[in-house]
Amino acid sequence: MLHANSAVRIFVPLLSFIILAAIYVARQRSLFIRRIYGLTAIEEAVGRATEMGRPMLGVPGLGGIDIVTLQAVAILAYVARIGCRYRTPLLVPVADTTLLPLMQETLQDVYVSEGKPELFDPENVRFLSNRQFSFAAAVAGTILRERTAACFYFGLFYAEALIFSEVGQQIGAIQIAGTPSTLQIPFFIATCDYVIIGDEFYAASAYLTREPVLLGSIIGQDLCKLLLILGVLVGIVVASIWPIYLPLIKSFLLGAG
Amino acid sequence: MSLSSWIVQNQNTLYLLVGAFATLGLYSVLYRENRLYRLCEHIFLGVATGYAVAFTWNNVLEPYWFQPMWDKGEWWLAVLLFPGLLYYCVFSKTYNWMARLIIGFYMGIAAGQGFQAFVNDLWPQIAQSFRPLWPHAAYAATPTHKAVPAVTLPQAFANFLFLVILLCVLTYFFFAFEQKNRAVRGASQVGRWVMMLSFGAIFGLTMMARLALLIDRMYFLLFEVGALPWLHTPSGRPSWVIFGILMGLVVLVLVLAHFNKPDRV
Amino acid sequence: MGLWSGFFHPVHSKTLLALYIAGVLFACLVLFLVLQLIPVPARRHVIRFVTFLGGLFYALEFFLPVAKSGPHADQNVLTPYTTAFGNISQAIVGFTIGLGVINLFQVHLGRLVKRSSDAMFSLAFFLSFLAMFLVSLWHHSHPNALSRALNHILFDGLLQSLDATMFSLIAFYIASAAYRAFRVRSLEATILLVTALVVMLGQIPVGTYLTHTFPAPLRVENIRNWILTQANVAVIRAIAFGLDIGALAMSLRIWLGLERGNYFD
Amino acid sequence: MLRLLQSLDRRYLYALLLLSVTLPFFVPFQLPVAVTPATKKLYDAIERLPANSFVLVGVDWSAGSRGENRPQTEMILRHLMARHLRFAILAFSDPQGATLGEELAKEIAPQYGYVEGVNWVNFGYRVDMVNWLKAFIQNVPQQVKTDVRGVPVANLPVMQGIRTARDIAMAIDITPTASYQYYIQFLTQPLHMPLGVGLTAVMAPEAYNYVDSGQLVGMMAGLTGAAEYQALFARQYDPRLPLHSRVNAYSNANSIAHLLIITFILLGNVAMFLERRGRLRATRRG
Repeated sequence: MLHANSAVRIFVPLLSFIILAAIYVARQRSLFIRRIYGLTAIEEAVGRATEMGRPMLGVPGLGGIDIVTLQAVAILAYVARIGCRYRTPLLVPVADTTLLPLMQETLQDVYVSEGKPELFDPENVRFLSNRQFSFAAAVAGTILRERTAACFYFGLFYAEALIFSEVGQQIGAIQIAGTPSTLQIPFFIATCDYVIIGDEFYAASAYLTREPVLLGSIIGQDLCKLLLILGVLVGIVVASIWPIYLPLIKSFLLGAG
Repeated sequence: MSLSSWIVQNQNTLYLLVGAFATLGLYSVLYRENRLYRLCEHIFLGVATGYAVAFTWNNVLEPYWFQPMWDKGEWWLAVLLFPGLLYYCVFSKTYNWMARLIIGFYMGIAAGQGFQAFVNDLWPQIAQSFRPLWPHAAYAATPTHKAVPAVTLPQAFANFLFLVILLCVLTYFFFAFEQKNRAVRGASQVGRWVMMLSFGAIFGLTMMARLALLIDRMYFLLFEVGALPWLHTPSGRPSWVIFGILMGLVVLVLVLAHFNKPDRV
Repeated sequence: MGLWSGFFHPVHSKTLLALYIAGVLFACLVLFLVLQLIPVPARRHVIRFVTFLGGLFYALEFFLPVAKSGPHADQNVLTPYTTAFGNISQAIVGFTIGLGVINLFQVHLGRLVKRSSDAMFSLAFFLSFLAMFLVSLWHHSHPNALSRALNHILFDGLLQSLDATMFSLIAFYIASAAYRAFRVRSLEATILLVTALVVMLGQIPVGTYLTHTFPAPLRVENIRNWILTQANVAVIRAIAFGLDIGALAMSLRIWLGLERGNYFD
Repeated sequence: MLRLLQSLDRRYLYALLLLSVTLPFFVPFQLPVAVTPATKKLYDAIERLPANSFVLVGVDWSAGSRGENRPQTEMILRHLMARHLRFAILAFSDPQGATLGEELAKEIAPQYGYVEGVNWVNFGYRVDMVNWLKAFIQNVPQQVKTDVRGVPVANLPVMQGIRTARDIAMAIDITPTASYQYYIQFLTQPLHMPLGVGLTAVMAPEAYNYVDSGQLVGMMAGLTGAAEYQALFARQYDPRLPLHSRVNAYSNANSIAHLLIITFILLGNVAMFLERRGRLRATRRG
């Protein structure tokens, strides 16, 4: 679909309104969200690295500045914050040149806000390569040479995911991964200690920081999902009872703008 | 014979030797991190970066920027250098905030494109979920003149299963409440099980694609490199010499691994 | 880049062109210094505004109504500019390749200067970088027999081989990951294991041969297809629903400047 | 023994895997093959084509999926040549496709006495698939203009009687991507032309829907599909082919490697069970 049709013009603003309204409500009073298992393990992983006196590794995936990678940056910033408290450095290899300044800025902010700007070493954030497999080769090399004790993989991953997560597993690092690339989740499950699945990834920064805006957003997303389920059920009822109207609904949803 | 004509004449041999070196060098990491792997890794970084820079110039900056600006005289394109160089402000303490201007602009672009991506990904999936739960005959005449195919009993049953799986998995992904209710907890648990079913399937599915890559690499070594004239391989047959070298390396690695225990830190 | 040609006219004399470009660059410098005059507290709002502007173009282009017929069918006022906008933003991003190169050079020059134990590898990095970079540029602008041969050796022989080898390395890792992880430890792990095995058997001739006398629904390739086309689709769709909504929410927060936490405060 | 299996150095697994993918190249053997219906349908569709028909072969793969797609392409080309059908190679997804298809065709052509330009032609790599196909339907020689060698296709003997795409008897697309769906939408469905595909194992499940609905006349799925196709082909045309063919070597290597990994997974589990039981007994005695 190149342009919005009427269904899009009705439903996207409606969904957006729900999310924004939930954010507004969340600013007034505190809201609850459930436990996300992989994320509770971050502190444990940082603790392990600190005990062993080894650095940690955080890979923000292959994406550039996009929605998924920004979320990944937020999660890695949290990891760096915990690491900063324990004086355990986080190595961040990036695969996109525009992400390099963003990542450096973010980590510097973290160290400044924790009151330890002197601990921040810009060389910990490194551009390696924007080519998928040379990036993978270099990350694998980094893991093996630095013997990173904890590895965090958050962001967009493709086939290369298995290369570094398996290498990390082989040297016995504690590993936590989360990605919206559903096809890579099986490989993370086979190699990592904790994996967060699907949109737990988007819920992560809300869960970690407890920012009202982010919590509200999560509640809004839940309401949107309820609405989606309702829509699917309505469609199923129509398809079952009045099948001749099914093409009408489909063309309303999918017709050209 | 000059060097350049020698290179041109022997380019295929050089191509094969370089390829064989790259293959064995990277595979050496299967034993452990070592100097050969590190060399290959750095060469890989070097050629990949060199290629990326040349590619950016050849395919992006030259055709979209330099050529129109310098050859066609479109001088106003010089202004693009400004936002491009703003990124480099990140290296300065005073001007550092200006890098955020351009980074913010691109974040905005990503967010703006998000609407179209959202609709194009989600809408068809919603429409395809409208599946009848009981059988019916085919209809030719509908308000939009599109025929509706018949639905058989097994299809209807499959559709029912589809709905159940969809709802169970979605239940797992609700965050707003503790999953205390038994029905909710049960649905969410089933949701996790079917997710594992799906993930196992994806794992198995990917196996063939990855093995095919390995087989193809072996074909490269045994047949293409094996066809080098001084190996005296009969044409169309794999090279025993290369096979011998490979197996020799394998035995060497196994013996070394037995005595060195490379996994111990 | 037809975006501005309506307002400006190309200049064809090279001297004049150089002057014009210098003028543009000077104007950019002035703009840069003016931007620096923005008081610190206001900068955040400027960045937010720029972010909003970046998103506005694509959002409006998607949502504004389009002509139903005529020469501009399926277009609205902004559609004709998408190509130019895309090219411009690609060119701007093109300038950032230098950021990566500077970063790589900092690291490897540092190692060379310090003559650390890894200096040799940094040297290999620089040599391969230069070789690939120069050959690519040369081959693009003035191709001849030698440049073609060198490109063949470096690009097809080295870079492609390194790529293919690293990719095929996954075959080894997928095997060891499967061996280690697929154990009957819990119900979830068992489901993962069993479906992976069924799918693997269903995609090799021996597997299909084992069950080819069974009734159709029990043949291993049909079970594999059922898992992959029925259960798998439902699971992936349910996950996609949540992911898409999550991405929409994130887009909204960034676009409207609501995002909180690191970097955004 | 138990201890060994439980904590087996992964390098032994790697070594066995390497052995299992190289040995089949040296030691030809034949594993039993059961032909699945989808492959049989594709084979029969080509068998049904009238003599001297013209077939379009989309070679939309590159080095990344060569291991799976090349054997499939090889079998299709062999079958077309054995039946003395004319064919054209065409690539959309990747410029490499046209080159790889050409190399392959030239490798097998002598065995069947095929001559480029007379029996087959390479249309080369084309961009903008959708719009290209729209113009291609109307006038084939005018849209193609020249083949990869730069020879105008209108004068080639192989193109005799081919004016519009309606004169093409069948299309086949071999691809690791969704390019075959564009063939369905913009070429074969509008013209009611049969379309067969060779797909990587990853892409195959999705395509079964199209086989069911008849939009695809048949398909080969991954290496296994190629091996099944070869079994069918050998039965009819060349019984001696399979043993030494590359398709067979690839497929054998794939099967053995799969079986090796399956065996290892099972052994790992057996060892875990036995060890668990042993541990239980030990605690009871204690």
